[in-house]
Amino acid sequence: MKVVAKQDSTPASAASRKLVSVLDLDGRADPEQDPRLELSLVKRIYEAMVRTHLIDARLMKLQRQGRIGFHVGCEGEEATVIASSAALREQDWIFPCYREVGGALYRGLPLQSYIDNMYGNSNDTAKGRQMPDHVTARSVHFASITAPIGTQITQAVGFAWAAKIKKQDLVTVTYFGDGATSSNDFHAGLNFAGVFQTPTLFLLRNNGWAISVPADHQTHSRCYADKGIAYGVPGVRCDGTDALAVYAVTRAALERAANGGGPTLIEFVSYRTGPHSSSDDPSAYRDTAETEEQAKRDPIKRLRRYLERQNAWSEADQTAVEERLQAELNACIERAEATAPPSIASMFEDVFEDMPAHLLEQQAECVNGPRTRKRH
Amino acid sequence: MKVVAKQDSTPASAASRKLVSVLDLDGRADPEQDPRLELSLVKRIYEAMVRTHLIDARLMKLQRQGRIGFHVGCEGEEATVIASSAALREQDWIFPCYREVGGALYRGLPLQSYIDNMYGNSNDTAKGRQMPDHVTARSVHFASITAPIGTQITQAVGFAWAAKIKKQDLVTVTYFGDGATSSNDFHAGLNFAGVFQTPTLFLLRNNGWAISVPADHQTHSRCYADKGIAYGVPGVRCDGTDALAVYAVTRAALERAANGGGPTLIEFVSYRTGPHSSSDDPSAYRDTAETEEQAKRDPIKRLRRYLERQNAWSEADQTAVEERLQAELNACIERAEATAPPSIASMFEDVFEDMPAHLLEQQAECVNGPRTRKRH
Amino acid sequence: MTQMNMVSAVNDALRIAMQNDERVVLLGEDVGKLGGVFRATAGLHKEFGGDRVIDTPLSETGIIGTAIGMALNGLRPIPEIQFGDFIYPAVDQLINEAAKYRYRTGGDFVCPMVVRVPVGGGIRGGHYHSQTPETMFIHTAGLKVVCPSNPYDAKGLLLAAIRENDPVLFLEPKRVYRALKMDVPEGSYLVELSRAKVVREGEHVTLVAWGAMLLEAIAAAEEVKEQGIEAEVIDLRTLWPVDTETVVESVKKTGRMVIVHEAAKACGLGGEMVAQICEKAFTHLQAPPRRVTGWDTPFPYTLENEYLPLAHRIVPALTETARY
Amino acid sequence: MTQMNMVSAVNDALRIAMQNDERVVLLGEDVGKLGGVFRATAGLHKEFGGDRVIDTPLSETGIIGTAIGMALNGLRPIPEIQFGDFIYPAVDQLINEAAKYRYRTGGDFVCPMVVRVPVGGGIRGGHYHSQTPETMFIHTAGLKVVCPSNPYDAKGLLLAAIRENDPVLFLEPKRVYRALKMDVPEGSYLVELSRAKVVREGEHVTLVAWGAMLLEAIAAAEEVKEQGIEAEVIDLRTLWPVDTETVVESVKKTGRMVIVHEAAKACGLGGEMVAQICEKAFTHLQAPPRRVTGWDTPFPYTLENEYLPLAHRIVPALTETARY
Ligand SMILES: Cc1ncc(C[n+]2csc(CCOP(=O)(O)OP(=O)(O)O)c2C)c(N)n1
Ligand SMILES: Cc1ncc(C[n+]2csc(CCOP(=O)(O)OP(=O)(O)O)c2C)c(N)n1
Ligand SMILES: [Mg+2]
Ligand SMILES: [Mg+2]
Repeated sequence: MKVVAKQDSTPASAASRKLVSVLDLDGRADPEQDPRLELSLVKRIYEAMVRTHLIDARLMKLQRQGRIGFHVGCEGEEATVIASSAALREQDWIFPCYREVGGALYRGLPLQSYIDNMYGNSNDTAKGRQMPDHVTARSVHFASITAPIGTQITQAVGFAWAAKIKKQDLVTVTYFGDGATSSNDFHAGLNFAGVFQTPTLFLLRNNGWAISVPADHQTHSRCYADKGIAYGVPGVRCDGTDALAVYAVTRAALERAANGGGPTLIEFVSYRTGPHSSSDDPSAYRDTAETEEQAKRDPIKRLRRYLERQNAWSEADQTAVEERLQAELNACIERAEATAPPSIASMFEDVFEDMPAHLLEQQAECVNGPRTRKRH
Repeated sequence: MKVVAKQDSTPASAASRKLVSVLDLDGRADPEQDPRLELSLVKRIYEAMVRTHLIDARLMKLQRQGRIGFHVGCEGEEATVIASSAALREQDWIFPCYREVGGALYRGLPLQSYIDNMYGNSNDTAKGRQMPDHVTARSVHFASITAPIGTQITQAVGFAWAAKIKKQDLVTVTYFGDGATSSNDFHAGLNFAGVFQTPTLFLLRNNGWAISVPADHQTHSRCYADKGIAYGVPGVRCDGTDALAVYAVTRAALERAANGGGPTLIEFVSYRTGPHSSSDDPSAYRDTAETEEQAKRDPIKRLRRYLERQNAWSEADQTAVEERLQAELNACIERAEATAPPSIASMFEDVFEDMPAHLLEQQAECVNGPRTRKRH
Repeated sequence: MTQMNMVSAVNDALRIAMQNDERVVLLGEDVGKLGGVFRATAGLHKEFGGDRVIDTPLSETGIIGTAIGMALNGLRPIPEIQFGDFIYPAVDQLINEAAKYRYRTGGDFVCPMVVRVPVGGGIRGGHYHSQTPETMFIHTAGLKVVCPSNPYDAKGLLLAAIRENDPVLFLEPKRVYRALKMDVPEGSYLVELSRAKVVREGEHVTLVAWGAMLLEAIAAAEEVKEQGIEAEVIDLRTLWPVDTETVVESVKKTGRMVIVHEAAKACGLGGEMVAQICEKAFTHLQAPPRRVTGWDTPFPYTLENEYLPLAHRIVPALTETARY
Repeated sequence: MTQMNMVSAVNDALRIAMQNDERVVLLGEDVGKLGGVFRATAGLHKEFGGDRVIDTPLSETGIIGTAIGMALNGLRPIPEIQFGDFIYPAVDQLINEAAKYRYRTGGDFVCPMVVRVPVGGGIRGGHYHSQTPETMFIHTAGLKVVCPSNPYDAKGLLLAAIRENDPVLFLEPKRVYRALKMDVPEGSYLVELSRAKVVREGEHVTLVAWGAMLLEAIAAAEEVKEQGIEAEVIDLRTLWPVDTETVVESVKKTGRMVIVHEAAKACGLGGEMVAQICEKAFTHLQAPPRRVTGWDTPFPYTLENEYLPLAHRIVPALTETARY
């Protein structure tokens, strides 16, 4: 493994803030930086990136058709999401923001589970209580997605801290955006992680935008990785559209954390090529020229070119994968649409472990009361 | 003015984080660093430091005697508080923490006002609604002291930002402790100041402790001044027990801010030689050896030695000043103790500009209701 | 008169306030170039520039903390919190600072600002895009809380709130944002704060509501009319300081009260109003005053129309109360 | 049995819990070496070490956010918030996260933790060392709120709270901390949550209180006894989910209720209980249920004993209600 996170917290010189990268835009690997991953692993990562991309496209379409209520995807950030998840060990835990469901899928979350969540039906692990894309998946060590920006960051630190106290061999990684660096929990999370040297990776997806606010208006710091200095947490900047660099940098930081070396902040520099979510229209605030320029860094194309250069990928492979994925997706959607919504009684469950008197009363009142004519 | 705040936000090299200092422990000024202030100004600063020190001692005694409820002083930090306040222009505004009442007095707050606040009587500008030491003093551009740690920081930024929008020529300075750097408002305040380049000085009193938590357990950053890097706000470290250095560093940053150069974070390194407040007993958590060692940096003694070296101060001067101050203090205390508590009706005033119906009712109920036998 | 929905009424009020008073500045996440995720500030960045319509970093703490500082320095900031669900990082500044500034400084400093907050359900927002965090602010002495139910009131109340010399939380029900249009006068006019409005007269039962549930209350009132029950519907409009008098007068007439709110039941304004009615009109009560509210669960996604106290839930409360 | 005040009872409960359950960890500002500014954790750092009794940086956001993470990973964190007044920076984590974890994950994740919070007035703490921020947490579905009035209950309730599989806010009335000592059993025992206690029987009027005001309620009950009024005093002990049944049973007997709390009146638990009584015992009410509470102003320093609903204010409410 050639790419090593800076080990100390000395304020970095400008040089050390160079963007770590392996692949050029046409998928040529820099021999100095190439982590030389097994091709089977690279293929797995590549296929997962393609899968995420196809799912995003399809879900956005379903939203436009009014079949689901909302979608937030990771277009342009597939390498950041998938390759970093791929670098984790099974025992490690993810504390996600809302763009990393692809990571849960990579780790084995059944696609059906995710699609059920998009429909908020009775098979949804969140029991239809959260918006689409707010998945929860304990089985793959993937904590619950919420909307409030940043809150997962301190939780990831606490989880890792508990692991340290309990002498568990696990690392937590938490994802968040450039906007989230302004949140209270970013500040508290990095500070606590520094002081208590928790095994936590802070994976900052700098995708250029926080809805309409550009990343260079979010903060006046020279770069986001520099923010680690305030907490004595080493910072690394990495090309987030370069799957091999993402993998290598994450893996190095993970190993360091697992070996008692403490937390790392990694800034993955990429670009949100799509809208913020299905509710957003970026034409109101950014130039399409910028988006087009950035689209050239397409992480999927770059990794595909890398595989092609190794003669490890063909047009036929691509077609086969896409067809398989579409079929899988179709089946899941069909099943999710045929699944009933959660029962009305279930609305009162899981507030507490046992249902207290006032909720029993309210449940009875609701279940036995008249029904609305409004859809659900 | 020799001491200049770093103008850019490049991560500082270790060297640039050297502690800025002018005076050695015996009051000898480093000719390279000496800001060569007029002796009359130095004397004014010195006398204010002595005054603050005497007031602190007396208030602590009154608290022990049960004559006032609480006191929090600035023992060991007199230079940080007074010399920085002295560096401000009249139009500038202070957003204080709770140890900087000396700054308000320096700027002309009548001592009687302060002492009335200590008694929470009807002449208290805060109308007896806050604990002692929670002064408010618009007349000297000194915003209101509150207890919640850090909240004044974002407010100082907002005030300066408004000044910038309104094209007022003023700078805001906000004081806070090492503990407060962990607060949400520190993070938001520095970030907003960086992004909007507000004319704000962040005066961080690193006095070594946040109640029982040592400054090196509060954060893992190499030093507190480094925290500015996260926000692109230049950071300076300054010996906070060295009045001349404090003045020079503050003044330089102030001029920069006033000239559109943006905010500065200044870490004043000193030591809280007393207890956290009258409620605290430091023997539970720190060695007296450390305190004794640190007491050698006594900011008052150092500045006195400086003046003595210039033949600008004598034992007779000292006695005269102390006697004058004690007499002043006695008179204020006597008057404050003779002043009535706020009226019961006043408890319902100032919640809103006009008193709404429910408060009129509650006021009538309270005023016409039975009185407690408990003291107030 | 122009036909406006609530979003355009809010937008119009903001524009007028900014034209008439240069102390008014807007700040918040995405309020500038984008014009807000609900478009309430659309066009204002262009008209008034980035110094007065300010896109901030993603920090509600910073938005409210700096807005307080601006207010202390004589501006009239109108911060936007993008969704009510995201106001919690600002609660310390709102409750410990903005609410108490006048009081704790004996009037030396005041903190006039209008915090605009889109609230409530009905947009399929689930847990985190549907909350109505009014209770904690009503409970906090020193804050005013306003919640319009229609475009006309939204504009007039917002213009009035901006003239207040105290902090006001201005809650905008998202469910109403684009649900209806009505004639709204051009130019400035005020709807006085702390004045409820009897929007439908009736003699059998008093029905109190506000915001998005006002429309449901009216629908329910129309529905029970067929059963011969005439509900007097009161739109509170300002939640605090509340116009107790108007409600008490009505209950003295009807002897009965049903109160409706989206926020969870426990310690909501419903309980407060029941207690006030007991204190001020007990002998007039001919039936137990009744609450129809959001359930004491987090706000669900799929079942939101079962969670909300919509007309179908108000109707039985009305009939049972009227027939008690 | 040992004589203990509330501080030592809390300390004892924490020690027992830590001895019996190694998942229990304490964290907060100054809870370690110093043993807490109220000494509630005194000696525990020495006994259990810095890994289980943790001095944190000054961030309530961080304390609660990391405690949630610890709870998710199987620990039983007991964070301390130094004063109730400083809980607001943690409100986002408490309301949006801790309260909703079980619900939003369909039970996949739970978040057991006991947040210890010294609350209330009576120590000359003024604005910022006297608040009782219970209302917003009662209002939030998914949180339990407990407030003992004496050392025995404090220990038993705390031990019970630590066994809960849901987040509990454990409010400790500072005014009671060292105000009285009583016999407290050694070793472990539980006082069940959500069970109010009739601490004084009476037939004329039900008097509901908790925490520091319970003592004032009892004092007031003793005072009106001289006038022939027998008040039935109920200590709620758990504020949410509240034991409505015990209160309703009592009111069915007495036909009258006075409820007392330190927190401000508007939207406080007083209003909630009045509404519940109206819903469940309306026909039994012979007098308007009445609230005696902190005023709707910020908490003042000098006049704190005029702000608090002490016995002198409870007495007239009792006599007027009983004689109504
Ligand atoms: C506390 C909070 N404030 C505001 C929002 C509304 N909001 C949702 S996403 C978003 C921008 C996030 O930007 P960033 O952190 O860069 O993540 P990205 O969407 O770019 O991945 C905002 C403001 C929120 N969810 N939470
Ligand atoms: C938000 C908040 N949390 C906790 C406290 C209690 N508290 C008062 S002072 C203090 C320590 C402050 O330390 P520091 O910022 O270093 O200032 P210093 O007292 O050393 O000047 C604490 C924890 C508080 N006032 N506000
Ligand atoms: Mg982003
Ligand atoms: Mg300190």
